[in-house]
Amino acid sequence: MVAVIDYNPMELMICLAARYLEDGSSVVVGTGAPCAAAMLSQKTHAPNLVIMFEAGGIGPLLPTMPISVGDSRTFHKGIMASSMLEIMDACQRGMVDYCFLGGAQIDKYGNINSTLIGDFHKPKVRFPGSGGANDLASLCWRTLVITPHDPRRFVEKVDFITSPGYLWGKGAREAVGLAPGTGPYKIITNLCVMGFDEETKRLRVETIHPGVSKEQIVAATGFELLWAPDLTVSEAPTELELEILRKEVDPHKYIIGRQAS
Amino acid sequence: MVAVIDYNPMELMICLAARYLEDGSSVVVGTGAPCAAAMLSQKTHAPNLVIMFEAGGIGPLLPTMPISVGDSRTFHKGIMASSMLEIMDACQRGMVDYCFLGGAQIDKYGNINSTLIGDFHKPKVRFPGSGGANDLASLCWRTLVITPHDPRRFVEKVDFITSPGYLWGKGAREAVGLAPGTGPYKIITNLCVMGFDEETKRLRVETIHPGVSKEQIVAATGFELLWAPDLTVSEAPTELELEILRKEVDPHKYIIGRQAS
Amino acid sequence: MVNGLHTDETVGPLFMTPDVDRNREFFRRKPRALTDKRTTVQDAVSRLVSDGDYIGIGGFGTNRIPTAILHEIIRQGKKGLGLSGHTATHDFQILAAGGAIDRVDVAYVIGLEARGLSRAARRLFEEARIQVCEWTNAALAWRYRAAAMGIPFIPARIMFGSDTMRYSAAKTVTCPFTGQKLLALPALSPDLAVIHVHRCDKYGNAQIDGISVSDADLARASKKVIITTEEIVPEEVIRQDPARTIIPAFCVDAVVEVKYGSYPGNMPYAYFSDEEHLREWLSADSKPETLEPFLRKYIFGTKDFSEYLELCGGEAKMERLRRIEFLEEV
Amino acid sequence: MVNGLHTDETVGPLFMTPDVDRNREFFRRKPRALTDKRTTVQDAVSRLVSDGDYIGIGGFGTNRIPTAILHEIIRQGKKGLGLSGHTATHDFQILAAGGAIDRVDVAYVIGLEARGLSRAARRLFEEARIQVCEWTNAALAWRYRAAAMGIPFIPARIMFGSDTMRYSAAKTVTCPFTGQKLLALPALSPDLAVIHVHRCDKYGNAQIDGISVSDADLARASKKVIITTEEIVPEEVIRQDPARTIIPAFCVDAVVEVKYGSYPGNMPYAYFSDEEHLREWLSADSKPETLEPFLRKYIFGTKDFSEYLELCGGEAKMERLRRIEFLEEV
Repeated sequence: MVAVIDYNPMELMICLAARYLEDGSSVVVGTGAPCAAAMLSQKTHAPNLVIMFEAGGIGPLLPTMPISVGDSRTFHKGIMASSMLEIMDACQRGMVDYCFLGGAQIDKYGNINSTLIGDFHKPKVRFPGSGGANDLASLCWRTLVITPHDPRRFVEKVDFITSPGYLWGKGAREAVGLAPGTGPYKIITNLCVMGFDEETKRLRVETIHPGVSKEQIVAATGFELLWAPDLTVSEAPTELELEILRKEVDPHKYIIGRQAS
Repeated sequence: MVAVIDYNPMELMICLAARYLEDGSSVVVGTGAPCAAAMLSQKTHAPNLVIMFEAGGIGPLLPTMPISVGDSRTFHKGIMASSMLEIMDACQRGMVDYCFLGGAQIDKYGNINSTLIGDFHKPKVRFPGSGGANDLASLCWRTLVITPHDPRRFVEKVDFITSPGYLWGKGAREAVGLAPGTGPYKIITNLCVMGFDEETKRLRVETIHPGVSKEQIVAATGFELLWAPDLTVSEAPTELELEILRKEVDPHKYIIGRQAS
Repeated sequence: MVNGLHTDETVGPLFMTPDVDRNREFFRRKPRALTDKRTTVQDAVSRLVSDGDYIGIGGFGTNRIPTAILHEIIRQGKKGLGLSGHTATHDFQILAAGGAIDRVDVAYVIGLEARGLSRAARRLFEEARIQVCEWTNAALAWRYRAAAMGIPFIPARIMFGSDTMRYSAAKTVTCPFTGQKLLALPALSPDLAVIHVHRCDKYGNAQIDGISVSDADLARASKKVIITTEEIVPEEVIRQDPARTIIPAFCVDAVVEVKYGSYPGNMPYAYFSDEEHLREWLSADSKPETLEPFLRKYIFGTKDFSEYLELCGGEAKMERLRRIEFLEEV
Repeated sequence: MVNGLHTDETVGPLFMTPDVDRNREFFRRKPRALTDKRTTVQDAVSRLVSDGDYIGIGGFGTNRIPTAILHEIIRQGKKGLGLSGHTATHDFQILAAGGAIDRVDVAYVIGLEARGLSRAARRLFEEARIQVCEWTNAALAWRYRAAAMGIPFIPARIMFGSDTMRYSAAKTVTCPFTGQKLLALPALSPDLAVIHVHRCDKYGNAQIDGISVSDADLARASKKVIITTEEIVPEEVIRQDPARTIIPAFCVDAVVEVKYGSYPGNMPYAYFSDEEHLREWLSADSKPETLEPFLRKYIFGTKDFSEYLELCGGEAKMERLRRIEFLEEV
């Protein structure tokens, strides 16, 4: 008998993301879902996850969700309250395993746009720009993305590559000069989890969330997806994960109270 | 009537050096005579001289003479206890006016050897090497030297250019890539003070110490010296300078008790 | 961008020259003496901010920001400023609202992180009223560092393959040891840096509690530096613990005591950000019709920062934000 | 060197590769977890120092040096070590006396600053028993910084025109913005760094009081790091004031509590250098005949650092050095 556990898509995404963070690894997070995922990870299987924030906070005992990547929560009782370059240098020398990105558009190679829609000199829509996203995507070993899944977001060609995914396919990152062995790792949406095909470096659906159909995913994606041969159903949050997420990580429902799409 | 004041050559050198440090300027000093000169300067005409040590001390209230460029005296009640690169970066971006160097050999262009005598691979005599000397000589605006004057030291050609003076003459520093406007400024010995001829960038005697003859200087120098047209006698230490030097700067006579040659 | 079409060519404008020899000449003349640099916000801005200057702001968007100076810049109607958009959030919002800036090196602007986007700031871009060069947070931080180090560029391994690089003014350089292609980031030496700190002495020797973000490098890279501080402390406090000094006085041109000076932003170990007031800003600047009266009320209608603070709730509000900072309240 | 003959060619050996991709692979596998890393001097040296390793020493010659580890390296008879001679004075003297090193990047070695020169150390050079590459203090410090930043080189404006450059392994590079010639300093990533600090927790999060010299960069640049510390403090002490952390635990491989660990060197705010004992060293190592019994007495004849300290005067001596440090005695 399996207990029926009620959870929302945001909770599922956070729980799935949390499981990818290995114990004893390091991760640069922002605010919101990535931070919740890292906190959940730390309170479940990865107590020795080192959480970093790009403004300088390292290893805080997070008392609550930060509202800014540089607010005082991000280094609350931390092991170090440092500087932006302390974090970026650590990423560049290879000591940071994971980072989380988001964006307005993402293409089939995991390239991400968080800069603008339309023409550079007079954009239809302007977004904040890279911030640290391009840095983290270039330098951390594995980039994770948590994002809503819809066809305006998953597009054949992004209007602007803010942060490099696999660019135009296998070998492209190395060809342009990016550090070997880096790149997007998993894209976690409200419909599925995608990885990357080893040969083509194209997005490939690996697990489909409970109750979601392949057709739904296809309809929500603006390009042709690949499908893993061993396609499975995403593992739902456990009762323990949900309890920790709801009671300890985000008791005020700042994140898990949001719409995931 | 002029009072006859008794002083030794080391005291004279320190007093002369001290006078070159302008109020409101910055200087990187080592231990010994340069540090004594900077302290004396601060206690006389240059209360706002910012004293720095290459290991990281900035603006200390020196309680006594440091024995090492990195000991705790060098940042005692300082305005900053920083790092070596804090100092070197400040030099490189142009914020440090003076530095003091010494060496085993010096040539007519002010090139200094503090590395070795003889062949590089099996030197006859090995010295400590550059330390920060080359850095300071390359980056600070004006390099001062306090040194004994003898023909083994003032040589036609140094065995090894540890720290660049004017290399082979006017324009040479810029030609090799050193920052414009930098270079040796005054060489203060136990016999005279030398500057550099504007056209040839060769050592030129500017003032001769009281009681010293031109012949003595010529005999103590291993190359042909230039002589300033307005050659004068070095101004002897004042009573006040000597009192401060002896009572406040170096009461234990660590430096002023030493032989100057 | 596909394989055959990939190029490392960049097309962004380089607003500030990385000519370190020119910087050296400037820094040569910058006074090193410990002189009393205390002044007022009004004087610091009128004396040290010129129309057309390129400015770097300390802190991180809504954290440890020099709000009083930013308000005064638009109150005095400074124009044509360039800005280093190194996670410039509320700071960018203020300067954009006041129409003070016409060019920006972008790493992160317009947004206030999780709080949403400033529509007034966004309009600058969408109406092409601002010259833009794209960078990243690390790129701008390393550009400060290069200037602080006195070198014209610093190599890095970011931005490759992206349009962020294409619309930047970076160039490539080859490592003479490994043969690797690296990104050369040009030194960035702003005309002026404005930085808010926890405490400093009257000379400008400054301490920052918690993260220093990029302010150590920014202060050293910039030609002029205005420090606002929660508190001016006796010189002895600095000399008691010189390892705490983040910015030495010889980098600093003006010191202004502004208690609560980071409001409505967070000041670590002192007060949290005022989310209510930041929401009011975001809501007001969504339309020119609401922005105008908002600015009139809070900026142009107030004489100085203390009047602004009073309007926002004064000491009672600050006490509440103090309690939030210390986790005594949510 | 005259005009016509000037060349930027360099002939020094590059002992350590600036291959940052190889470093990245190493750092990828380096554990980040906060685990208890406390151990003994003996274990740290036998486990983390291998014959042939290239080592960087923290502090500055006779200030805040990890004496216990240096003694143990020669006590365990480690051989063929390379050394970064970044103002290596008493540290170099110890390793040279023990015959542990066969190659050195020289900025400053042999000398003990104002105290004079170590003749035993000097003999290594004059008898050509050591491979040498010349640098400067800033060059080695910037080389650490490049490695800490994860870039294969950093540009600088030093060493030009000198034989220091000629006998280095630096190369030149052209600034793509200004066209200037710059010196490219290759990243230096020692196999091991050994650093003495004032306090750290059992994980290795370390604080240094006073100047940090180049230790922040050295710890980040090095593949392995041994920290010796005056005191191991509870984790809470670190977390209470995280801006004080100079070296984060994820850089550190071993933590050893060694009270008075910088003796006979100075430990700022704790004890001054023992000038008497340093003179004894300098006098003893002037001749092989006197060095041998000196080493037998102080190093090979002692089990560990505390026996050495006892021989040198123990607590009574340390009390005197404490009084000198605090200016209560000369």
